[in-house]
Amino acid sequence: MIAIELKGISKKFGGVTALDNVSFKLEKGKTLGLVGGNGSGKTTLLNSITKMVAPDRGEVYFKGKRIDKLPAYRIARLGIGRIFQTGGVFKNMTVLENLLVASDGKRENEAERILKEVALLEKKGKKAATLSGGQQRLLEFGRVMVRNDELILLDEPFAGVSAENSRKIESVIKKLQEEGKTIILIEHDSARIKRLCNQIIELEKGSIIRRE
Amino acid sequence: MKKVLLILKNKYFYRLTRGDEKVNRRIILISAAVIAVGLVVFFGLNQMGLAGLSAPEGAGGTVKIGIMLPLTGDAALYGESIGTSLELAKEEINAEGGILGREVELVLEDSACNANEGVKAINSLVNLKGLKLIIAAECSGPSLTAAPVAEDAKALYLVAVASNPDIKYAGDYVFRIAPSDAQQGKDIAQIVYDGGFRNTAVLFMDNAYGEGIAGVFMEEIGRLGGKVAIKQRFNQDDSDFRTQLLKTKETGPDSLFVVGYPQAYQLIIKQMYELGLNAQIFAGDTFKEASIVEALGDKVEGAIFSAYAESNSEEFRRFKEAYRKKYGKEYGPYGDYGYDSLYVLKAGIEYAKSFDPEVLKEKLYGVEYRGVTGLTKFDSYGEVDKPFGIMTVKDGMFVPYEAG
Amino acid sequence: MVLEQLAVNGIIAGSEYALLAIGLTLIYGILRLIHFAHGEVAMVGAYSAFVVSVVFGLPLIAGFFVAIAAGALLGIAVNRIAFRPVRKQHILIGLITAIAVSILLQNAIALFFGNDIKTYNLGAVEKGIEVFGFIITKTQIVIVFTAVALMLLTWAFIKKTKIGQQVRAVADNRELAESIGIDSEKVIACTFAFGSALAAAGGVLIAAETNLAPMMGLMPNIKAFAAIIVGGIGSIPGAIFGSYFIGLAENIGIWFLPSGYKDAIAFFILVIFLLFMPTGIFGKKKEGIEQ
Amino acid sequence: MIEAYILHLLIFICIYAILSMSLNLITGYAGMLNLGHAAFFGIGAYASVLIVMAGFPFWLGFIAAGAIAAFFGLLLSVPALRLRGDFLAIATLAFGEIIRSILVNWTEFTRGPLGIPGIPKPEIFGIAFDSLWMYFILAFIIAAVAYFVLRHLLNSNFGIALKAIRENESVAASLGKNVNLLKMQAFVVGAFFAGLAGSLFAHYITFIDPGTFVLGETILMLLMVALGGMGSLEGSILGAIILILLPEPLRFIGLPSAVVGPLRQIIYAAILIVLVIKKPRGLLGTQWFGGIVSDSN
Repeated sequence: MIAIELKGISKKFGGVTALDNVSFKLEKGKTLGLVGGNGSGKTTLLNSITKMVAPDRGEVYFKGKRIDKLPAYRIARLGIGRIFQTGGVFKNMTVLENLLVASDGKRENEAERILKEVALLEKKGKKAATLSGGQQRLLEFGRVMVRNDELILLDEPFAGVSAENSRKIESVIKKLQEEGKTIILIEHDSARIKRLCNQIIELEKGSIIRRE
Repeated sequence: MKKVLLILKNKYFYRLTRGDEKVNRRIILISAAVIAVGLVVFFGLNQMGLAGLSAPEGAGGTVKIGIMLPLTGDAALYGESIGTSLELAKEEINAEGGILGREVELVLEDSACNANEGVKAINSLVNLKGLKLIIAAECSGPSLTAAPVAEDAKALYLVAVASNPDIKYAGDYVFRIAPSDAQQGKDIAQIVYDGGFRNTAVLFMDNAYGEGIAGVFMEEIGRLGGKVAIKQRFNQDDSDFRTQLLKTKETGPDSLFVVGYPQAYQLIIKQMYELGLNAQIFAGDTFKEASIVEALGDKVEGAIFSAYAESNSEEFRRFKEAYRKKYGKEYGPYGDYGYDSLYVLKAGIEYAKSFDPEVLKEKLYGVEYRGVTGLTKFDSYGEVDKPFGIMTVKDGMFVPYEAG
Repeated sequence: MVLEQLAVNGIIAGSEYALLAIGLTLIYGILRLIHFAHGEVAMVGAYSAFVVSVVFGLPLIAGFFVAIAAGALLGIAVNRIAFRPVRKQHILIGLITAIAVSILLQNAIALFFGNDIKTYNLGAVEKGIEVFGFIITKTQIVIVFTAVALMLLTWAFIKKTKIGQQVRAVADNRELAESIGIDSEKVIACTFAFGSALAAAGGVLIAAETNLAPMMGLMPNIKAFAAIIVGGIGSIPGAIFGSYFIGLAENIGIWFLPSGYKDAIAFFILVIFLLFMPTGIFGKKKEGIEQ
Repeated sequence: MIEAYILHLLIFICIYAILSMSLNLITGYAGMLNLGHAAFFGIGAYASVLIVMAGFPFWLGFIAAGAIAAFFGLLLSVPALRLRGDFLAIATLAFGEIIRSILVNWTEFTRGPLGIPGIPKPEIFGIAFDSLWMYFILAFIIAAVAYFVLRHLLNSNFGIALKAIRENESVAASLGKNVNLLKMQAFVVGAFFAGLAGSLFAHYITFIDPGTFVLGETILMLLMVALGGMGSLEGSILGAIILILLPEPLRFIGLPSAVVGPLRQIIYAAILIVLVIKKPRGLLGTQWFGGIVSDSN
């Protein structure tokens, strides 16, 4: 079953082409690695899926249903979660609140179970701003888990994270894979890409130049 | 009960504090607030003890009189002139031995020409400072909100100036020494009609004062058989009336009735001349302000307006002279009424031989006081029926208008 | 005849708004802050000219220049006391200090000069000059031309002077400007001085046409807000255009509407622009607007 | 005597606490700078008075005051969804002025600037709230209910979602939060409570005119919010207490008549500047509000 499919996505910012006719399919349960230099359009691609930017042309299908006309929150509610390159946690909210905001009506003990999984339970009453970069990233993973998203978009989750937290993050990703989640991962480290991904797409100036 | 409280505590207090590290600080601050309230109570009680008048009948000492004035806001100009005139009256009275041997002290409170502030001011005067004698001079909003509070506190509420006809029904403790707007609108309409003007443009300020007088005026002029060429409102802070005046000019009126504050009169007449609109000017009692003539010179010559004061009496000349001597300038608008109000109160107290509002509110009906603003004699509503004077500008001076 | 006269009325009002609007838009451009006390700066300017021309008996033109200097100094002081300490705080905090400054200035003037009306004693009132079917007075002609001259001066200041370039740089990107060695605090102080001087000049012109009162700055300042939204916030030509637009719309509008709605017209235009053309006529960026 | 004075202040505190809490919901929690809150207050006051004086019972007027204000809140939330930061502030300011203009000019309905005098004290199911004590009890109950309702709302998912939006709208959207709907709800709820406060105010003060519901009132409410702390409901109550009480001690400064008014205002303004500069996050605010600062992206 195809989890996500992009057809001919293009996006220009002013005169600069960010994405040029990008198309791909990804099967459910698979992990896609997105690689490419800075400004090659990787983040814009994720933004086009979650509608943080609206593509100029092209179509996006999630589980066979066209979603590119939906507003961002509706897309998120279909089960698409993401982890941001920066600024993804609500810094002035507590760790627990950061999870509760994602869980809509779930009970606190459920949120606490997940905090335990991402090793943040003892921080639950602290402001998210007090967490380290890696812990903030883990908190975002917690949010994705509490929402039980099917498709998870990861934008450089290892950037600027200590070795210890990187290991934790990697094990969380593996666990998500075991649970059958579909993942798109932006990452520079080719060894890590090889370890984690089934497919690889390389972008340059907004175009796909390599598929594996 | 205990269980309910526990649930509430768990539900709200726990969640209130969840994840908040500053709980202690919060609790401390809230208690600080409560303490602040307590301090105000203490402060108030203390002040009450100091506030004199604990024994209204007692001889000697001072008598404190609460004064409500617009010291800030739109009508601050009037607050200032009434306040200084009251100050003058106080000094004169004290120089001659006070009222029933007691020295007069004025306690001022700002009503800001605002209904909301008026309530706060009167509460401070009658309830906090415990004053039983109030002189109020202000806009209609605060007079209408403050009068019931004074009534509840059984404090005498003497209105020096306030325009609104509704004050008539405000209560037993409420007296007014100035005639109401209803009278004024009628009188000026009569003058307009008698002068042979049949097509009058009306331009008025969008507050209770302007609306009140203009409303009565338009009704009366219609009844008499005249015509209102056009009626227009303006905002009391406006300074550009050119388009209103252009509209007026297009309707070709023979006369223009304007109600506003002095600033508006001055600008309207100026812009009227600049635009080449010629019409006889009629105005409300706010017109009697020297700066209008100063600024406009011969352009206001012949303007006709209603006025409170009976301005040729001996008393009036004496007041005018005394004010000039004390402050080095002419008295401001309604200063005469402010000045008279304290004397009326004095006359009432001396007539009743008592400072007690309970006694005063009965005895005031028997007072006849001839002062700067003419004869003050209250009817059964506590209103006066001073006739409105009609005045005009002649050789740059305000003089009584004589028809023909 | 009527239409010409309405247009002239609108242009006179617009010229008065424009001098406030330019300062507002400059300050907004650089600080992203609504300067609520800007009208009070104009008011203080008007009163300082009053002191010079009426109290000391010098010609009004001397008062005009003193007002400009006083306005500049006051602008710097306001920035220093009320805005600089809260620069890094929430926008609402800046708004509150600005409001407090405005209350402070209004009442300080009321305290020193009293609440009675003051004028510059510009001589007797006379009928305006009739040209091309409309009437305009000498004072009004002076107002319009002075306003235009000051606008040209502003243009020269922004485009031709070094400090003007720095102002534009800081308005564009403060961090970047600082990284190339611009002292942004100095630039902000200069912007306040310049904008406030213009406002003070505007205050003198308004007072010459009307009169002086502690509250005189309030309404023109709010109209100037409307003007900068219409013209496109941050843009100087926009502020000027917007001022004339609002002046004309008000005066032509109440020809058709009951005149009690005069002030509402400006606000109505404001809301319409915010909803349907939030970048204004001259605005470039989609700033502050949801994408 | 003194009791009447204290009760009067307490009633004002209750009314203004409702106003500042409701404004805090819109401005402090949802991050929308609202300079038109006094218009909701006024709409509530007029709605309640006109309904009650037409012969309907107080409770109906009271509920209608909230409902009609909420409807206007819904209207105003339309620009609120599209504008941000001070643009929204200016739009709401304009809204307030337009409402004031309508109250002034629509004289057939509102009596215009003459205002409406002689507003009756409320009576609910046979209980007359005509003494100060009774009115204080009524005001206190309503303020307490407002507090618990708002506190409950803010502790629920709604409140957490609002916080999230204030922090970062796009991240909140990526978690499935309908940003527009939430903002709209905040506006409607805030306006509703302001409308209730309007009804409470009008029947206490017994006279209303358009001059009462002006920008200055909104600014007072904003000061309460900012002083107590944005995003702190308890802070808003504290802000209301302080700003209602602050001018009172200043009444005891004995000064000549011409200077007493302006000087009091100057002192008031100076205290505000100092407080705000020394405690920019308010007395109870613990948070930093990146969300409202008009970041230009």
